[in-house]
Amino acid sequence: MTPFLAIVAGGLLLGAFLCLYRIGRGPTAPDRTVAIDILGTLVVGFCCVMAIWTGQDFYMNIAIAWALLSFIGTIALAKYLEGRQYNE
Amino acid sequence: MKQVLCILFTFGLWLLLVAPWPVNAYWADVLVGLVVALLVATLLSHIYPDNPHKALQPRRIFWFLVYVPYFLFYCVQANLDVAYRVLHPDMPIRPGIVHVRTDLTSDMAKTFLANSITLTPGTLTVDILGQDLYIHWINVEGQGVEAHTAVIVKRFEKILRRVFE
Amino acid sequence: MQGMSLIVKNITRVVAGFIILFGAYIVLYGHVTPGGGFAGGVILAGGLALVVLAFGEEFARNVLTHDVARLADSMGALLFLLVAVLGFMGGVFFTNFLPLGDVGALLSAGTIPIANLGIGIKVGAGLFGVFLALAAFRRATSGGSAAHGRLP
Amino acid sequence: MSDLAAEILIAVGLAFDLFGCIGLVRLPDVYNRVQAATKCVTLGTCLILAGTAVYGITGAMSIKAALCAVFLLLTSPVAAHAIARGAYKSGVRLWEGSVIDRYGEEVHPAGPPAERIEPAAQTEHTVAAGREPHE
Repeated sequence: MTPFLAIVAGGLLLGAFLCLYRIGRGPTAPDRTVAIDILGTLVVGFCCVMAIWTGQDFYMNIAIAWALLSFIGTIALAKYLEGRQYNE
Repeated sequence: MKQVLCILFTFGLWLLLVAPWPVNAYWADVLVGLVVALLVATLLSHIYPDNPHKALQPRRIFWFLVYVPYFLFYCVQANLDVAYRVLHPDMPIRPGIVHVRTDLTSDMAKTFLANSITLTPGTLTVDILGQDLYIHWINVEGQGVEAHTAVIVKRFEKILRRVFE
Repeated sequence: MQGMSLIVKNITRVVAGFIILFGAYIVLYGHVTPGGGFAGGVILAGGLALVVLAFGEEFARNVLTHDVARLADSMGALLFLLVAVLGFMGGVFFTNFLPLGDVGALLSAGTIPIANLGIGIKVGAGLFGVFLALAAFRRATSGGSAAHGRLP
Repeated sequence: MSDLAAEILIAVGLAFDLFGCIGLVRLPDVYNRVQAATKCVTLGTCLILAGTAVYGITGAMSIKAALCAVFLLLTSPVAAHAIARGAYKSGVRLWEGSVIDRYGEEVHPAGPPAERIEPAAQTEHTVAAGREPHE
């Protein structure tokens, strides 16, 4: 199953590079926020690939933790965009 | 009553986390899970949803199970739609923010309606103010609030009312 | 600090319990699975920060204030030190004095789970306190009504 | 057999992920990008998680994959909504080709409360200036 998983990992890496292009290019702060959110979701997919590859189920713990922290970070950035400060 | 149900739901989540049960779940795991569930439910007691007993009524569970495949169908359709628009060389988009109204009254129903709208073809909830939803639509069709409501909201409202109200 | 929109609030109601439960799971199973006190503490602090972000002041004022965060911070440090000093009674700092148990079970590895618990409480409360302090500090510098550097 | 089903699910999920990322690069403004990226990447990652669940059907892996998929389906649209609302309130305009803006007409008739920032003209300096608290 390794060649298939290598192709999947390469595809996810390509998607991550597209996200990085959007983060670098901008042009506004919300664009970068979206790209960061999508990058976090892609990393969850990458954790799945690692879990199948190695057969260890603790990678799914990492996937859940990454999804949680990505969501919290996106909400914090969105609140910053909305009010331009945390304590309005 | 509400407290007990919240603790039970949290404890169920804990049991899912420490799976698989026959292999490595001893009495210590269960006991620690009960203590942790008690602490979490006490800490977040006025954050938890108001009517957790609604999740146990068979009628609502049945309609929720009807709702899931219905929603997944529209979700897959949305993805094919987006893929078509993205891969087409001319990008046939006609975006705009439209105004729709909903008849749902409970907060949880409105939340799930907004989430469903976000994941279905070409629409994204920008804001929700009372009964009014403002939807960013990637390909605006028709004119006026009524026409937009009929296209965007009506397909979910009927089932969501049975699930959440 | 005001809350965010209705959708964020309601989904936070559903999800916040799961986040904090998962943080506790990572802390308590730190000796069996990857993770441990620090990682679990970060998740705990993130869950509390999400609740404060979504609901604003009404949660920070009622349940978790600066003082509670400070108290929990000290308690975590004290628990960690207690484990270390109790090992010192046996001769060496951090010596194990509990039975080792089976490999892979929750009650195993001697004093490591208790030390993990101390680290988790300390890191969670500390990071959450940092979050609250930053929010209050921005209020103090932006010339708001409560300019004394604390959340009310 | 279950390996084949898992491979098909993961391949379809990867394709949707890539469509979402292409949409993130190609589409013209923030709101369209949020739409394409959120829909495609959420469903794609959920399909990858479903493939993982099918592959590890006997262990704890599938339960955790299902938990993660439910969590993503719950939170990802919320994140998209929060970003879109924040973008509108921080003054990002719709694309020039947009046909209608009822939100701007009915809720913010005088324009967004913050200073309007032209997407093309924004530089590092204006980003830094935007962080200052506006009185």
